[in-house]
Amino acid sequence: MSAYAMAVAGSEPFLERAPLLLRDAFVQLLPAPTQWLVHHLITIVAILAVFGLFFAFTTIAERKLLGRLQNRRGPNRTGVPQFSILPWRFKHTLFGLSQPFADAVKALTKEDIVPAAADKLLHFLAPVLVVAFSLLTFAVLPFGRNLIPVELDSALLYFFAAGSATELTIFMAGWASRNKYSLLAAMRALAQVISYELPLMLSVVPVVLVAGSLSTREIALAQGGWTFGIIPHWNVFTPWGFAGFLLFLVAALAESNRSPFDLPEAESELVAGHLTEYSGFKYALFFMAEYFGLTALSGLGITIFLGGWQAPVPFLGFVPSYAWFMLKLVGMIGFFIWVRGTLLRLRIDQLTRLAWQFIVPLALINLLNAAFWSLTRDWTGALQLVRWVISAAIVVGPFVLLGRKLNAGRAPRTYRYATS
Amino acid sequence: MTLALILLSVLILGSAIVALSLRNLIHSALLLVACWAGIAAFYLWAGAEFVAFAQGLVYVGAISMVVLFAVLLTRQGTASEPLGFASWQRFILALVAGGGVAGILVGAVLGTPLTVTTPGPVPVLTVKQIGAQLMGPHVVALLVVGILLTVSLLGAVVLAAEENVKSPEDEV
Amino acid sequence: MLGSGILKGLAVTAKNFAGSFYDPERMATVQYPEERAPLGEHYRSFPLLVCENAADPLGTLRCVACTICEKECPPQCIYIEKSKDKKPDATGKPQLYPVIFTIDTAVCMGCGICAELCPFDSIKMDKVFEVTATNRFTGLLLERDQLAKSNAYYHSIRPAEAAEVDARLAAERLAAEEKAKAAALAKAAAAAAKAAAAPPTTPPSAA
Amino acid sequence: MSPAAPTQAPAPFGAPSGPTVRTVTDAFHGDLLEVSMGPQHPSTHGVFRMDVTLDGEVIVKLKPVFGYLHRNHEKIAENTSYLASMPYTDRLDYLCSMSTNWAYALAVEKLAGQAVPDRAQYLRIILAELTRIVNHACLVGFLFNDLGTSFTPLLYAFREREKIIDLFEALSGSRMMCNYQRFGGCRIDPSPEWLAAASRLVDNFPRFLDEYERMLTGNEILLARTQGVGRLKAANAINAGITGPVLRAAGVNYDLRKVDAYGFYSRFDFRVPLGEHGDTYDRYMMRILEMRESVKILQQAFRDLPTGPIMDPKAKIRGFRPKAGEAYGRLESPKGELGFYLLSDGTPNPYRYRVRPPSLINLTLLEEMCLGHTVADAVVILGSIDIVLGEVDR
Repeated sequence: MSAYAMAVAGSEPFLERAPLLLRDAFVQLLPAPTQWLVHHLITIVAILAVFGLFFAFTTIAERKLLGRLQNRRGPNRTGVPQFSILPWRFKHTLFGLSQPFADAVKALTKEDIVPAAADKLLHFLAPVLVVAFSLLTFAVLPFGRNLIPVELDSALLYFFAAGSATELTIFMAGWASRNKYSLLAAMRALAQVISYELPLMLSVVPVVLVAGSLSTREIALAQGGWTFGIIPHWNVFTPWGFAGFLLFLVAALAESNRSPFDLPEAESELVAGHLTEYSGFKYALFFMAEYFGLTALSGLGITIFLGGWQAPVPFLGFVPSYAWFMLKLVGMIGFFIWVRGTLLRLRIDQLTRLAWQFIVPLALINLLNAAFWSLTRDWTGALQLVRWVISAAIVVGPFVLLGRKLNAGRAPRTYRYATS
Repeated sequence: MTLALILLSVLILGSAIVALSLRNLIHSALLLVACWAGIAAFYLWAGAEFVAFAQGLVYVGAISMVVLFAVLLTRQGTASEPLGFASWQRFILALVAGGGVAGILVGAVLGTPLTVTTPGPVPVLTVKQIGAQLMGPHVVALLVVGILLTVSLLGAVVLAAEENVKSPEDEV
Repeated sequence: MLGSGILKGLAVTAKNFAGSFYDPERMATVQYPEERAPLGEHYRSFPLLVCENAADPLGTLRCVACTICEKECPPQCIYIEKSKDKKPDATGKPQLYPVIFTIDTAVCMGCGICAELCPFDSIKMDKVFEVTATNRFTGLLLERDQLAKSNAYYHSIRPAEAAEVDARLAAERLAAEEKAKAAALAKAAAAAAKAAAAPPTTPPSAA
Repeated sequence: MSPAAPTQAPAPFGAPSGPTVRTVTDAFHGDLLEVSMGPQHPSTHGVFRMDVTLDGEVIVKLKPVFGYLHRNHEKIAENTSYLASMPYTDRLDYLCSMSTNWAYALAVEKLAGQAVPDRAQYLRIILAELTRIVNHACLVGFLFNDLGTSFTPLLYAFREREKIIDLFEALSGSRMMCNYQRFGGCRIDPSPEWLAAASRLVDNFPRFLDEYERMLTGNEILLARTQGVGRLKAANAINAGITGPVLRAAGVNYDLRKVDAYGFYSRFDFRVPLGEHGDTYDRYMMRILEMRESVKILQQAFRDLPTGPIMDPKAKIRGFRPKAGEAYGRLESPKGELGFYLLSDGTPNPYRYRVRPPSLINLTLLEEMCLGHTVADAVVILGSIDIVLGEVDR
């Protein structure tokens, strides 16, 4: 934590400072030479614990939410067993909330099968590295006003650098399995990352342009304040920000291999893609990494478009910033689950076509839009309205045109009938 | 700090050497990625944060994918087939090319006046300053690089678009 | 515009999500071991053999070992051995009975053709579907005593059909009794006629 | 795996014929990849296998391999009585046992010259059309699963299917293995409550279809994934003997309900939807539109259902022995023309028993439909043909 952050922290409500105070209190107990190490270790442990649990409950939330979307109940049986260590006889299914722990036990006790023909080393390294890389991205996310694990000047660059390595591990998994489905998945993963790394970054660049910084902290801070006291100054509430957010959502879905872009895993085509030859805990690790990646990307989206840890309305400012962040995170994840429950999978050529013919051009246009927005910062009054209209027109026009071109020749059809 | 530098050098050099000596192309490519990652870590060690992340993003994240893609797409037969000795001509050409690059590098390294003084506090270079430098004094270089990359991209597009097989979806 | 179809889809799934909390039309799931969906009148699982008396199931089987079911069973899962002696059946007629009657429920496909073809209303379809066994050979091979279920049980699972069967059997029994009575009467009449034809010194006796 | 393999591969379907011009990019073509998709594969709808040869992800060769579920159905039927084959026909197309039962009963009735009472004819049409709805709802759901949805459309379809299946269970005693039709009628007379419930369900069904279509028919991803994919030309379809919605999607007006007018179908007013392009989208829409027409038929059937016996009193259940002769009974099953050919020599068992399974015959042009498309499309095309392996392999 920087000195600046500590200085600001002094004037804030107790709840806002609580995590830092807790950490500092613990660090003070230890001898001075080890303090810096423990300081960082606590941060790491805190992230691992919080997001490990968050992952666990994301899996159950995904299953229950998908269940509800599909008019099922989802897992609702796993609870506290009757022969628990609890002193009183307590048995409850707890709405199935302990399902992830049962799953973890199951994954741990399952046989770990490595195909005889597999490249043993890479087959082992892939799940390990995928989790490691996906965890790295958490380092620069501002979880709260004062909660940034590492403050970097070029945090966004770091985020993408760490995040892009996960596809490499998917390639490793797919190639090392010596399975044809896995190999196809590896190729798909590569094609996908080549196509979507660029749109993802391009969708973020406008924010960098307007905020004038690559630091996640600065970007989050720049979105503070409210218009008329109710509309927050979040980037998503500007035409370029809204367009950028949508592009970011699509690119983030693709980057984290979520439906409708879950091509490497494509269970209906490639059995389980790069995961075909994985079982037991290694499989669980991939799963974990997928959710970590999704969480991190959601966190990034929140930071750069949804105001980061800022409260949406002024009178709710007393709620600690990290609570807002987590709330938004839950919302984002919920949205991703909702999308997964609705959409179909694209084909690989359509996926790349969507990236290069639609998202990249739109992102570039949106960059221009953001430039326009930051140049017209001092337009007020009626000019403000003009600014809005022009900015909206800059994105909507190309969107309609490119969309029409992308979807050319395809429309719902009408059919004729024979009556005899 | 020195220990870190030694570890990094071992990682970089070791992975590079092993990458050269391995017969399995995919393993070599992955080790090359490890080498690049090591270089990125070295930049970080040297305090060049921005360059380090750019290195990571471009090399580890993107170029490695292209290399792997190329290996997968053009691989003929099994990967572990050692290349036989083809001809003296090739041998000499390889020697000339390798020697040339090595010579330039060695010359550059030896030609650089390395002052062995303890530096003062390193000024923290922000991204903003780097940006100002790029868009200010070095704007011509940046533009040239941009044009070069654009031209190569266009060339790739032309190359890829040459094969214009009608897919069954287009015919009505 | 691009994306409108996707948005419509999202709206529909959202509607279903909300509907799953209050609309039983959407959330049709039954929480099985605690709640059970009612089984229909005609539901069928595996065959059973109806017996008249629950206290003596093997003695009062309706089955007369005619082996129609054994022959007609599509997967050939029934095995019957006839008895050497005869016992009176439901209608009082002396009939054979099965010494061995086994159904291999591992083979049985529950089609109900045996029950449909049985002329003696003996083999019927049960409604138990929670069948498990720890041994797949002996555990699933049901013997006579496992198959025999009382008529009362049959009434409890298929009231309408059982009532119909009972009525039919009762009618048959009645008819048989009538017939027996008629035969007895006829015999008596014949005897009486004989007696009348004989010298009157012999006292008339009941036949 | 030789470097020359790409040039030996057959040209993709639809590729311009004539001398191939080698371009720069030919140098980038790698080896062909042979993948055996199945018999254990999530999207082959059972134990079906596609031996595909891939150039990248594009299919250059596809060989359907089946027979993993062969159960000797026809030979078993030749060794059991006519009635004992009835429950086995349930297992042919296990999603549509009511239709399959009827097809078999139709053949036997033709063989034995057996009449069927009016009420039974109406019941058969009601059950066959309900079966069509069940089958098409399932198919559409599975098709979307092949297209990569996370089970949502499938479970919506199953939710509705479940209601119909429950009706089948209440009527015949079993959800899928109904074993309901008999030679000369039906087995169980439905109660008035059953008819009321079924009628209510049918009246509500269009609401579900509307919602389903709103969710998916206009979806841009669906359009991109299915329009122009797996195109089947009408002439080829006719040559291959393809029937059912797959044929009608190619624009050929051939529906046995109209052509043969078996049962009482001539008394009903319904239309046959026809496609134009013969692609996967048309095949999907054929199913949706046919479900809507089925609802119309069902509403008419519930309105006009006569009272009376459900079984011809002259029909023999025990000791059924048709005279020597032969008969071919066919009907429009949800998957296409389902026919049973029977040859009787006067014994209780058929001398020859043969099934004409629509699933198998519709499968024959799978390669033609798939060539030039990707693996992902092959799965979808297979899904849109609508096969049930029980019927393919018998």
